[in-house]
Amino acid sequence: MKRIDAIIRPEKLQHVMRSLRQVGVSGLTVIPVQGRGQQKDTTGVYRGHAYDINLHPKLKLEIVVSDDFVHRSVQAIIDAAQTGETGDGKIFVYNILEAYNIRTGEVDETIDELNR
Amino acid sequence: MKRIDAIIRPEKLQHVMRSLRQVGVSGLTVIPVQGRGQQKDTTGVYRGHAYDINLHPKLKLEIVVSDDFVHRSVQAIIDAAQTGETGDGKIFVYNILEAYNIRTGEVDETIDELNR
Amino acid sequence: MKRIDAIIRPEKLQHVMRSLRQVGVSGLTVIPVQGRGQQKDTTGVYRGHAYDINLHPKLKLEIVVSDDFVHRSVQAIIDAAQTGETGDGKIFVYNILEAYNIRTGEVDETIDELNR
Amino acid sequence: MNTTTALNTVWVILAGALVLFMEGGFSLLEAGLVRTKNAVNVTMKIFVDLTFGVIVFYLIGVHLLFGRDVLHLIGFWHVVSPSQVAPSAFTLFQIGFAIATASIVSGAVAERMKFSAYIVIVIVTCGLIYPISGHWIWGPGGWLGKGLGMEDFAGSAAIHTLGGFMALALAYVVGPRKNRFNSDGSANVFAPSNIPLASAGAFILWFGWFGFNAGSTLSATDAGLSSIALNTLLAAAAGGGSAILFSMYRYKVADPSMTINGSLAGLVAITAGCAYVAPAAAIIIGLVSGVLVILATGWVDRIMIDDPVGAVAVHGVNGVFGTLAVGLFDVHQGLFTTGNVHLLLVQALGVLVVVAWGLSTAFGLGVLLKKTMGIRVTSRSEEEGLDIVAHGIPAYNELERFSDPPGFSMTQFTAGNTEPKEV
Amino acid sequence: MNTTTALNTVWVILAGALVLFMEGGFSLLEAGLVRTKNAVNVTMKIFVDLTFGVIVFYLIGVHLLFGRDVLHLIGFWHVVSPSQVAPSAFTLFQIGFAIATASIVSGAVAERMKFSAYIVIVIVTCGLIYPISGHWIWGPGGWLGKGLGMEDFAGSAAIHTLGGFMALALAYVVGPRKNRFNSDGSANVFAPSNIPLASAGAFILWFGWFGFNAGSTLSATDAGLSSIALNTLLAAAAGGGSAILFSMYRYKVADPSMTINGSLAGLVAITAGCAYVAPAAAIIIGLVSGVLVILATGWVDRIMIDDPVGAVAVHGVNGVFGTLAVGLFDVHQGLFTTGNVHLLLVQALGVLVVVAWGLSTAFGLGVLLKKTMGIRVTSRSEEEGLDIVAHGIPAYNELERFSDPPGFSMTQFTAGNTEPKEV
Amino acid sequence: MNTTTALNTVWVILAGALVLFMEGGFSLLEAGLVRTKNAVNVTMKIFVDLTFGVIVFYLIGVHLLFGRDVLHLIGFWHVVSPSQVAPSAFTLFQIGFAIATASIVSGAVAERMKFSAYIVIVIVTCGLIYPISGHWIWGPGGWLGKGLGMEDFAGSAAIHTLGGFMALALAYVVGPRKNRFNSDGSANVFAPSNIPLASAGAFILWFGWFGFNAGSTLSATDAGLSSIALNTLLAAAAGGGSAILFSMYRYKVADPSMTINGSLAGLVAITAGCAYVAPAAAIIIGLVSGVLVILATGWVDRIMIDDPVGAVAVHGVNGVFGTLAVGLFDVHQGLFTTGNVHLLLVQALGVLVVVAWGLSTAFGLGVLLKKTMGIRVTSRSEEEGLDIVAHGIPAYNELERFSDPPGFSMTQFTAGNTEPKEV
Ligand SMILES: Nc1ncnc2c1ncn2[C@@H]1O[C@H](COP(=O)(O)OP(=O)(O)O)[C@@H](O)[C@H]1O
Ligand SMILES: Nc1ncnc2c1ncn2[C@@H]1O[C@H](COP(=O)(O)OP(=O)(O)O)[C@@H](O)[C@H]1O
Ligand SMILES: Nc1ncnc2c1ncn2[C@@H]1O[C@H](COP(=O)(O)OP(=O)(O)O)[C@@H](O)[C@H]1O
Repeated sequence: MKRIDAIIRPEKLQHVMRSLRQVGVSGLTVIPVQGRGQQKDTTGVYRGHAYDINLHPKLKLEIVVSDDFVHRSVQAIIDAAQTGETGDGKIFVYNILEAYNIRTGEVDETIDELNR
Repeated sequence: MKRIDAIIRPEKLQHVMRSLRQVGVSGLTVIPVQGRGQQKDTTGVYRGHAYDINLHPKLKLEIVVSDDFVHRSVQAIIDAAQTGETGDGKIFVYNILEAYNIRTGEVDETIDELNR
Repeated sequence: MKRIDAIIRPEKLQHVMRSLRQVGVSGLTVIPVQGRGQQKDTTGVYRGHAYDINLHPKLKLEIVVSDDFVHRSVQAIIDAAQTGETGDGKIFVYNILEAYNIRTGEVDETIDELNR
Repeated sequence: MNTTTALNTVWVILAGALVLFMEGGFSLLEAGLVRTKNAVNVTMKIFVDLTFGVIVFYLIGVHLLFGRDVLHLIGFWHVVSPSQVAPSAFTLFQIGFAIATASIVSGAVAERMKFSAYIVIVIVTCGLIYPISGHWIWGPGGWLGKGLGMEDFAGSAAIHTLGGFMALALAYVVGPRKNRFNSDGSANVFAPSNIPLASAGAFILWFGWFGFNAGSTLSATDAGLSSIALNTLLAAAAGGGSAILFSMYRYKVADPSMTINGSLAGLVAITAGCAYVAPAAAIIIGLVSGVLVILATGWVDRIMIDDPVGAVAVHGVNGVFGTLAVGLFDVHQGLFTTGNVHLLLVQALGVLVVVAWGLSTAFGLGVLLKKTMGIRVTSRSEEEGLDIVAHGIPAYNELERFSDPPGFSMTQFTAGNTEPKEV
Repeated sequence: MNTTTALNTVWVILAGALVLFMEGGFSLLEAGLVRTKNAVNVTMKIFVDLTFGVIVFYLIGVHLLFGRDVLHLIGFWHVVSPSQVAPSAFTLFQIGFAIATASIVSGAVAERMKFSAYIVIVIVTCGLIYPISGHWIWGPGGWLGKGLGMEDFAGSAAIHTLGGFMALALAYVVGPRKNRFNSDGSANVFAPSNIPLASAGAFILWFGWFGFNAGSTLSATDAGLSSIALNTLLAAAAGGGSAILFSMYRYKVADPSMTINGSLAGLVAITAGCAYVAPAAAIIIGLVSGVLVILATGWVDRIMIDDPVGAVAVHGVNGVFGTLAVGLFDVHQGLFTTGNVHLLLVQALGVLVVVAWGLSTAFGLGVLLKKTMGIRVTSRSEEEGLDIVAHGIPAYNELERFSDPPGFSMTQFTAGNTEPKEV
Repeated sequence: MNTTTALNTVWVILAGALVLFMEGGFSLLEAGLVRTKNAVNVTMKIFVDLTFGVIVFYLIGVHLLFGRDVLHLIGFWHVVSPSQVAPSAFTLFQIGFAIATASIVSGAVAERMKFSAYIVIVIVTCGLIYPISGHWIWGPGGWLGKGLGMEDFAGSAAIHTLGGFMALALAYVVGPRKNRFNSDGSANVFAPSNIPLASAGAFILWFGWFGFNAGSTLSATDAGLSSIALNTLLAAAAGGGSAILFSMYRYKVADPSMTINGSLAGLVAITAGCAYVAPAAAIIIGLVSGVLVILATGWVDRIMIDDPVGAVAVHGVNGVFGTLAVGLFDVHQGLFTTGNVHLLLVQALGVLVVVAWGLSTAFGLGVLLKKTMGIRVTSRSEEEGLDIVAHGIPAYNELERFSDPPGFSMTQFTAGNTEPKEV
């Protein structure tokens, strides 16, 4: 089982969710974040002072999937979230040691079993 | 050292914190998230349109513990957060490579040492 | 490639970002969190009841760097975020299996390549 | 229309508009003090007051209250309005008073009462409960006011005591919010969602109260008008001030919810006597009420009745105190000012009657609702929050989580194609 | 100054202040209903109404509207103000009306119009469009009002229908927000950012409306003043009430945005007739308008015009309905009350003229702006939100992300050293 | 009471209520402009004005200001109130003015002053500092007003200049917020927490200002009343408008905080002259003040005084400008209108006196407080935010983090069992 972290533009959320659902992934956790990467800073103004807006609002999606879902999930995210301009975001994949379903109290090896 | 991610119902926070404290775990980080899993979508209405509420408010707890605390912590969370209905949440366990305490600047192998 | 999670005091954000930039790290993701560790609880009062404020506002920084940037990044964070009082925060390092740039759709081994 | 009548009418219309604007104050105060997930619901309940409440009081309540007296107990049909002011101005002003009574209740039952049950409560309160006891105090020929000489200038008893004790009974019937009280009787803190909004509500209420009290002259040429307004201000200031000091002494911090409620308590307490007491007495009444509201909040907690906004402590307890205070400080017949105890006894009787009436009618109504349509949402709905359950939308939406892309899941409603909701 | 004139003047000044305070209501209502990233922008647009709009109407508009009549079509220079009130009070009151028209438009074009384009629209609306059609209805010698006897007491047609249909035309020209409509014509839900703020705005609007309608007497001695205020209250209550019931029937929940808009719809609809109809008629008008606003919101969606706050449904549709309703319910010449159809026909003609005038001028102005300075922000700016793009700061800042440490990145502006912005 | 006196009294009471409602505006404005962690604290400081300030001015201040004149320097005991209005109405109205002065100060020292020190400042301001200089300008026999003929109709000098320069001195004594200025003298941006709230505050202030200026006639039959109100509106509109244009020119965006402050600057600047200048002059005064407030904000930053809400620029600088502007534009004795320089010199002297009085008394008081009870919270408290430290609760609570389960950690307070807090 792996965890995929995808940092995307906020306005792409529903596209990404739909795209993921089409490859059979529906469980996920969404976190509003502020991020900084390649995207150019914008300049804000407040009371006569310019300031760098050096953090941009993004959404972070955490998606746990079985090993053989990783690549199609990553592809689904890229397909739905890409605009080609800086600020599109990044995807990182992590290993998971163990997983539990709180409702059933069970430990399982694949997220599908987990979702029973 | 391991990190436990627990996604729980918001109203269970204090129960889980107490339950964890009883097994000797008190450090943790809480993040408000929106999640989607087995829990049925609810239908909202706004200005004459129904919409799917396909993300539900949850809390994500990130808890770093020494290896031999992992299972009792997981059990403590399950005990306190379980209602038996969909939406109870999931627990994931990750490996940690290194850990530092900013205050002391030290690196350590167990979270207990870290908390000195 | 590694991911560094740093939990810091909110007021230290810009110092840490600057410090990181000086060691060549500029990409990062910031998440507002509530945390509990060594820091003493404060006591709040509301309508005649004292309550423990057992969670303190913190910021969590997630920073993905190439392997050889890990230690200087950790040091940079510690330098900028340390006050010496409880509540300064923790740093955890995780392993990353794969990384993608959504804009280019590419997978890469170092975050520098990723940022092209 | 002659100039004096015109002036009276304009005055009463403006005062009435101020009283109606107080609904906005109630809405903000309650939205700020409840938890985020119920902020829409409390606002919507104020809209129920301003819609159902207004119409019902206009069609029925005003006749029962100010209609021709029947047996000193109730009014019948033809509204007897004071001659110096246009009848429709009088009606408008009285509507504002009636719905204020309902709004007092709304806060105490927040976060767990069924929306439909609340609609019924508003209809019965504005249509029956308030007009009947109101007639006793203010109606032409009412047995307490006209009969015994009870003094309740702008309604510490008729509005606030009634609303406050109805709130107590209904909060009791509907039961406390989940997890509010522990098995050992101790209370948990449910943090208020938005204090700047709550205090904005308090400022609006304070502003509107000038209309509430000074407008109750129903005449601009009333020589007491301006000292009524001044007394109102002084009591509110004293109430807020003593609440700040007492909370700093007791809790080591200046508690904002207690400060807000202290000011409101001062306003409630001076409402009966604003036309009858001296400014110095207004200050004393205010000072006492600011302490009283803090003590009373503790009492209400201790009997394990859950009142999220403190309506019982503010309106109930200080309504009683304010009504009694007239018996103490009235410049002509007060105990402290003249040594005469008669008025105080009348006031005490009046308060007892109103408390009994409020508790019993609200309790009866609550139990009836519980047995029939149900008065409380399910435990699951309470956890989810009434905003989603009864109104379909959360109060605050930062995340654009509902903007579904083409063909995703959006369906236009047509009547009938949806599941019944618990409202 | 004699007492009667003084009273009239004080009344009109206070009513005018209430009307101007409605701008605060518009601001909160819109800030609450749009998405977070545009909440500052809608607020700033209200400031444009209160600044540019006020000055332009004072310098130009008021003369075109109330100046000496030329050919029953337009006013010229010398303002003819009613004799019973001070001229400057009259002017102040009329300024409030003019900018309300502009504020109606602001909501419908929210979240995507260029700020500079909006400034031009306000100037043209307050300086030309509104004064001209206003003259026809209210001007000395105007062909609709003085000529044909059209009745529009406080402006269901002159203000609300005009503003509502200008809003429709401009929302059409500027186009819907990105992703608001799907290719199959269905609409997506863009969740409102802050419902407690939106309802606070509604309460302020309701409060101000007492000044709007009752103040239109321009005389405190007008015998109808208080029944105008009462009609206003009853229609608003009925509108909100029927919207609550209809949304509970149709959507199984009591929809807060529809409840707010139902109350406002009742207020809009009674604005023309508040001085001419009986209280029972006011209630009926309100009840209809609460349903109408829900239906109309659906119609506007179906023709794929994107109106984030429902300005077209509230002001446009109910402005038309309210104007026609005078023809039905006028106590002296209404169809239902007297069987006489004449007034209804006049009202219908008046409404047609105003709708046509509003649609055509706004459409023309919109197209002109589109072709010259541009009327819509770039797609990128729309995604980022107008708060940052046009005003440099987000509405809500929880995170201290801008407090740069010494020497980090802060530069004091000096004129000229920055990139041009799209404003 | 005869109709004219009644009308005057009603007018002054309503105007007074509007002025007192401005406190709600101050509260929202400040809560919106400070950082989240201090939003409760600024609101609570407004409650201090409305409680301690009201009582102290009622008990002491009003006598020093309007009592029988002693040596043209101070009033003593018996309040001399204008004959045309009820004395208690006069007192109520004056209370609103006194606490407005204190509220001006509150914003400038936000986010770092000790709450208890602020209470003392309010007491001394309302009880001594303001009444004394106020007597010079407005008191019966005051040396500046009655003596030299200084014109300050509603208090550009007596209220705003005084409050603004007291704010400057106290902001200086208390020192800037941590990290606000860099070692090189440049300033950092501390983002405002909630702009829609801040602008709601501005709308309320604007609304209340009609009471502030037009109410200062203290008579409804004053022929100037309505043109005072119109001038007030025009100056505010012009101030906001020129701030929008100037900020668009200078910063390429329409800065919301500058727009808000521009409108308020227009209001401050017209306050002295609203009864003495022509509408065209009001527009000019407004236009200048909108630019002035932007420039002045920069000056204050450059001298490294930290004024989180811009009180010095809005009230101080524009109070001075507005007072001088009377000397320029007064229709009877202005330099530009009549070529006569006398009044301008008197105004300049008056302004100098008020600036010196405000700076010196506030500086002295600040230093005294610093040396005794302390004026500033600890660095740790400042970082944590005053909401938790001085009031025990954060402004916004989304997370249900305080709802402890049975027996967890909740303890009911009893007096004495807690640690002393820094308040
Ligand atoms: N090295 C990094 N570590 C953590 N998060 C990152 C890193 N680089 C980018 N991000 C996250 O991804 C987001 C988008 O990155 P950005 O570089 O702007 O996109 P793109 O690669 O398309 O230009 C950032 O706002 C940040 O949240
Ligand atoms: N595959 C997943 N990846 C990431 N988060 C998940 C996943 N599945 C569930 N979650 C998180 O767990 C929460 C609860 O899951 P849910 O399936 O509703 O609980 P239950 O298993 O008790 O029915 C979700 O709201 C989401 O935040
Ligand atoms: N065991 C842990 N697991 C997860 N997060 C932790 C843990 N311990 C501390 N933290 C996070 O670090 C923050 C600071 O920790 P704290 O112990 O107060 O700092 P310090 O070590 O400097 O005293 C906490 O608020 C919490 O967010």
